[in-house]
Amino acid sequence: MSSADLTSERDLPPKRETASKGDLAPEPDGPRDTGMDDASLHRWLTRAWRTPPGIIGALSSVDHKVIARRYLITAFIFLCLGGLNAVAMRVQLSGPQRGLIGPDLYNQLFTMHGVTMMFLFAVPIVQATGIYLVPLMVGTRNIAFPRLNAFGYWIYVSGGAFAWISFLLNMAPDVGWFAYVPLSGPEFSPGKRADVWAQMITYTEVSSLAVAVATIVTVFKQRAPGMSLDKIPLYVWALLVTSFVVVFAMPAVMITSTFLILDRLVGTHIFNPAEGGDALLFQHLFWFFGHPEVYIIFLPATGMVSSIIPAFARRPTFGHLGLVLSLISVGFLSFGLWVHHMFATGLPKLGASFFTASSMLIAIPNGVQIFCWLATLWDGRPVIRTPLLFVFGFFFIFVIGGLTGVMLASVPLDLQVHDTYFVVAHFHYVLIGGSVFPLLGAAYFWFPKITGRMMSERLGRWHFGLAFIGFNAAFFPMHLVGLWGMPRRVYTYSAELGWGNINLFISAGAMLFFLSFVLFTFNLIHGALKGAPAGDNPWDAGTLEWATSSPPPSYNFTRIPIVTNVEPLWAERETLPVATGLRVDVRELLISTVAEAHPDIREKSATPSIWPLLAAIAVGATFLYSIFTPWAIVWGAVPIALTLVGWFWPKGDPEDEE
Amino acid sequence: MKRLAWTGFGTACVFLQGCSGWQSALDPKGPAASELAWLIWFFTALCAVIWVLVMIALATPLLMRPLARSEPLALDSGADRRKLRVVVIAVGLTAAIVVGLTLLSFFANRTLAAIGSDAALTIRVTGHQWWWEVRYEDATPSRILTTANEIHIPAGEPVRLLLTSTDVIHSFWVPSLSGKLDLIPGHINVLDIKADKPGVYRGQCAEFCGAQHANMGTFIIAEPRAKFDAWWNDQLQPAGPPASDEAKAGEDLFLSRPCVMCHRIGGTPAGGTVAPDLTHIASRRTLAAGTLTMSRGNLAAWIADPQGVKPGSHMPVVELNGDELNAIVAYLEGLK
Amino acid sequence: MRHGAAMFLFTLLTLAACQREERDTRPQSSLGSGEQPMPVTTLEPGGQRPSASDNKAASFEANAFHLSEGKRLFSWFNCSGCHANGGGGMGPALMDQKWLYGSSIENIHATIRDGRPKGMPSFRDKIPDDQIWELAAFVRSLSGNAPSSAAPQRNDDMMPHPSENRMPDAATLGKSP
Amino acid sequence: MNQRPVTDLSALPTFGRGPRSPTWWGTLGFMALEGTGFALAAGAYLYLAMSWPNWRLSAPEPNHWPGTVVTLLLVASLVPNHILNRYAEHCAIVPVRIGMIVMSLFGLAPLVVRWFEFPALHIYWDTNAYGSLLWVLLGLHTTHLITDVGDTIVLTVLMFTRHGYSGRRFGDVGDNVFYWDFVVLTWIPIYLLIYWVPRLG
Repeated sequence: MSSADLTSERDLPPKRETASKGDLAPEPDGPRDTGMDDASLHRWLTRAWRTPPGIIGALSSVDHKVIARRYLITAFIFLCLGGLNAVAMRVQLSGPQRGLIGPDLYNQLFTMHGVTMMFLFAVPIVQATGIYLVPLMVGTRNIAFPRLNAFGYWIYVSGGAFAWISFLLNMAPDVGWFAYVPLSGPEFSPGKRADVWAQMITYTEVSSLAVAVATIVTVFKQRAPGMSLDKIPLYVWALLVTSFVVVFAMPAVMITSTFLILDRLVGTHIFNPAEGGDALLFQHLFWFFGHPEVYIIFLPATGMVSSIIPAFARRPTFGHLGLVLSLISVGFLSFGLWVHHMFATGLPKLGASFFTASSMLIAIPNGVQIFCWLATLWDGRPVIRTPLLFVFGFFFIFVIGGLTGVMLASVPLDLQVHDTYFVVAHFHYVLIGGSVFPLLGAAYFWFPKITGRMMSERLGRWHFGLAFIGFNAAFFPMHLVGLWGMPRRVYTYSAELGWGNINLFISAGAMLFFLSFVLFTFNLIHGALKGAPAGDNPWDAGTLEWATSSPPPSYNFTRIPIVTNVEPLWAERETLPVATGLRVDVRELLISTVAEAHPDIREKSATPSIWPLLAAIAVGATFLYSIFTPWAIVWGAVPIALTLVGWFWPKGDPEDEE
Repeated sequence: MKRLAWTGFGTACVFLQGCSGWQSALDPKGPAASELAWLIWFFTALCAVIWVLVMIALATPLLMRPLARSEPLALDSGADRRKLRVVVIAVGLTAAIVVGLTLLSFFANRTLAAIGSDAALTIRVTGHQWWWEVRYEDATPSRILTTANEIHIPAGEPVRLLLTSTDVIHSFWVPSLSGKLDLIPGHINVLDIKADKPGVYRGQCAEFCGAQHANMGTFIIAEPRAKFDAWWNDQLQPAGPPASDEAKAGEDLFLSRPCVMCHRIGGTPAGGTVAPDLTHIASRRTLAAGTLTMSRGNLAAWIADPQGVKPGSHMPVVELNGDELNAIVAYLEGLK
Repeated sequence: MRHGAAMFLFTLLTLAACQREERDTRPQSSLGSGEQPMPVTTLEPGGQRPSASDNKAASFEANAFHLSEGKRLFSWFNCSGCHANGGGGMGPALMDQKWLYGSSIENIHATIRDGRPKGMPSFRDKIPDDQIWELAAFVRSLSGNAPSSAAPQRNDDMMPHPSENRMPDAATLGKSP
Repeated sequence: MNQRPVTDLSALPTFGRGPRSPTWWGTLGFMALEGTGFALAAGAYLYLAMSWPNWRLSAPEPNHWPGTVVTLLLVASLVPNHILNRYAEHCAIVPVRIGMIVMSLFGLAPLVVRWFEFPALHIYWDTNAYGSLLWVLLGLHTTHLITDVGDTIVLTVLMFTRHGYSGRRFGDVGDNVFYWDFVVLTWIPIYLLIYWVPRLG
């Protein structure tokens, strides 16, 4: 990708080169929103910003809300599939020596569970929430690089389909989501299973990186006037930091998986100790991505918590600056502790101790966040609604996960619990407690904004109770069974080890947890069809996304709001200050300065286009083919180049040239 | 509260049955595991206290009067200043605890490192998919002993294990004696272990290593020094002659059928090295790396259908009729 | 159109993947070995494949797992002692297109099972029948006679020659890219 | 919610150059992630070099001349690149067109030499890990080079069409200049790593 790839195709009217020097022609004018009444403003803006009708139109959409909705639904489907994997595994493990699932299938199941949950559910869903909310929260009309964003979605959905179709074909990776060499290497993974892992990872991370760049630029350059750095909502900060972590972490896993497929396909020796390679190099590279990955999933969830708590504690978050600084320091520190995943590989003792210190250090900024949230809640009994219940569940569970994380950071202690069910318990406490519970809270919180309808509060409470009990019943005993010596990733265990009863209990808890998601699905569908109308701001929250209608129109805001406070809607109770002067006949949005968010440029945003989809198909076909031959890259470059030229070539459509 | 109690009850129930395990980090039988168990309990207790404090802090607002505020931005700045003080103190405490725990684990690490500094016995453990090759090193070449899956050690003495692998990464873990350490091709890792008392301690591979990762068990059998030396001497002996006609027939079958391609039996022409050494197989406690207990029936089951017992393992199905199977089992049973 | 292409790709993959990725470790018929449906004699003109082939051939020939198992057994059973990694030594080279006793998997299976004059021993009793099939499939892949998507990749070892999945395709002798 | 207009933006320009434009930031984002990829590949090389006392693993020394020629070409290209940038700032269409052609040629020239650079490594990717990583590093940078040259050529063609004379397009030229600097910048450490670092020990 380079500079020209990122530009929108908009351009000025043709101009003869006789005027080879001097000023460009003045911008052709069109109708402005200044002084226009609401009804005609709505008509003009809808005409400019809507997604075109028809199937081609739908496939061409570049509206961040449309793309985000697709992302959310797709990620939710992958969550269900990954959950079904887990259910199958728990049935197999519910007693010693069960014969329901053999090792060959079981290994594919737990690999698909990990890959699906990490790469196809957790990262995409937090990014998708960001795609939906960030442009609304910063008060702009679309995300930056909307076509890149659409491209990212097509890449993601095809990458996910690729992984799951390979599962149906009995060629799903069976080497764990971490795919350590030599097990995933050329000698010990015959066939194409490990190649599916390698290419699917590289491929889907392209989408993650695209979204990250789009998010960063949206936050840097498209904030509403007045939203200086100190007035950026915490959720947006969280997404910004996350996107930076993505930009610096995801290349590591792409490099790792590329090295792996090179070793497998063209016979390089990067991980072959007999020819100068090293298997541990894989682990270093993988965890350089793998640890920040946890924070990629967790940090946006902290942003959600920071959005939900103020709405129900009826005050701005306590210690806003402290929370921002801890987000940034967590982002930095997350790159300094990958080695704690490798304590059992026999690294030099002193080096390992350094990583103990750095791993424990990250507890401090995380502690700051927890304390600030608690302090926010301490003004009196908050309004208890379902989103807040899930935040309480988050505290209960995540703090346990964080504390067991401190245990894992200790080198000697880790040597006992590493690669046991204790670790399985730990990271489910961190990821489900730290990310899924806030996400569920966020679903109840923002559902009215997305659909215009409320979800059922009664079902929501049942859902919370079931999820909370089911989760703890399923995962708390895993701490114990891990300490009793049960390693991870075993498809069975013998009766004499005495793990039978506790595993039965765990499986029962897992079923309960799964049921809670069935209830949640019902509540989602029921809410979308029959929920009570929500109004613009059902929670009386303070950030900008609540200033527009529910669901928001394609152009987000009739006029660009002006921000005077970190909770702008609380500061401006009567009327919302807005800026005028943008054209309404074309997709014009406001570019502002990075630090102070002064209005700077009126720039045009990209129009709908089918090319991102075509480019994604070209890239996807290349990746698929590259599992079989390295020449795929050469042949695939041609359609990729053609689709990219089609994408970026200016169309000069009349709407733009009037 | 009720659900807490319920969870507590459930975990208490299952807790009781887990203590008897011979593969438990909470049931230490050696200095390293004892140090680690102490560390685990200490960390757990400290973390539990912290967690309870956070939960109290979380529950407090629930017990307060409902919020009186009409406007969210109308804050009580005095209250926020007091809160700031509490938060700063809490962060300070967090930092102090973090430093304390770092130092604690650093010193624990030093204690662990000191355990094997004077180890007299060196054992080379090589991981294979999905069994352990065990080689007792000795200055005298004739005393070098190769066996599989079960590691006899003298009780009360530190023993040095040299860990490596010929295929994929495995991890050696006997929880009641020490923490785990990986076996990585191209690397040799050193793990010192010591069992305080004679006993049998189970362990198993802790790094995912393919199809039969779940059935890659090992045993450490700690014995008094004299008994250990006697065991070593016994193991060095070649296999004795078959005791019965049936066993003799079994030996002939063993040597003329696929068995001989992979396995070694000392004192016979069978010299395969890619599978476990069977010279004294009947003296071991288990078959197929801890998958089955040693018995005539299990031996027969394992030989007749290894892919049913341990699907994906490298032991192929060899077609034998009933008599042939009985003969081979009789022969192997005699290899004490 | 996209739908049709996806369906086409799906079918293609299904057909290609089923054979390649299965990992059967138990003999398909636990009794009665894969007796040859027709005698394979030394008189067979080089490389002619018997017309009625054993159905076992198909399930081993293009299966990645069996091929890699064959590769492992080739080294475990020290075939290299005579055939030196396929390059030949005391025994004939296996990497070229010269087949003294036929190039089909059935021919090679028979060679390993029954032995051949001038030194190739019979492994009839020493190697279970399925493992002989695996070895035979692997030996074919040494000269590029296995689909490259199923042929074994390099070992984590010193590499005397490019791995089997990178051998030029025997059918075209490497003339296509 | 009722609105109260407080400011008017109609006087704002419709495009900006450099850090004022979102495209510049997007380009920077992609540079950051590509740079991370290069750094990690180089890190992998150094990691293996540290792990093996006999690094280069008894491989012959590479012939540095093709690489040096590429380096000189790339460094020399910075001069027309920045002259082009100046013209783009002034929206001077004819010099920009000439400059784009020059830069396309300056992009193609190192690619031609690169063709001879691979054999000059004197080792194949499947010989040993040293060879593998040389090919990976060189391959990564070649991909980088090819994509940017392709990009430059497309933009050059675009500058000759009716779409060329627009502020947005001059901004694109500026971003292309910016990105080319990055292509040159990433090559220097890779060049040193491939040809000179192994000679130090």
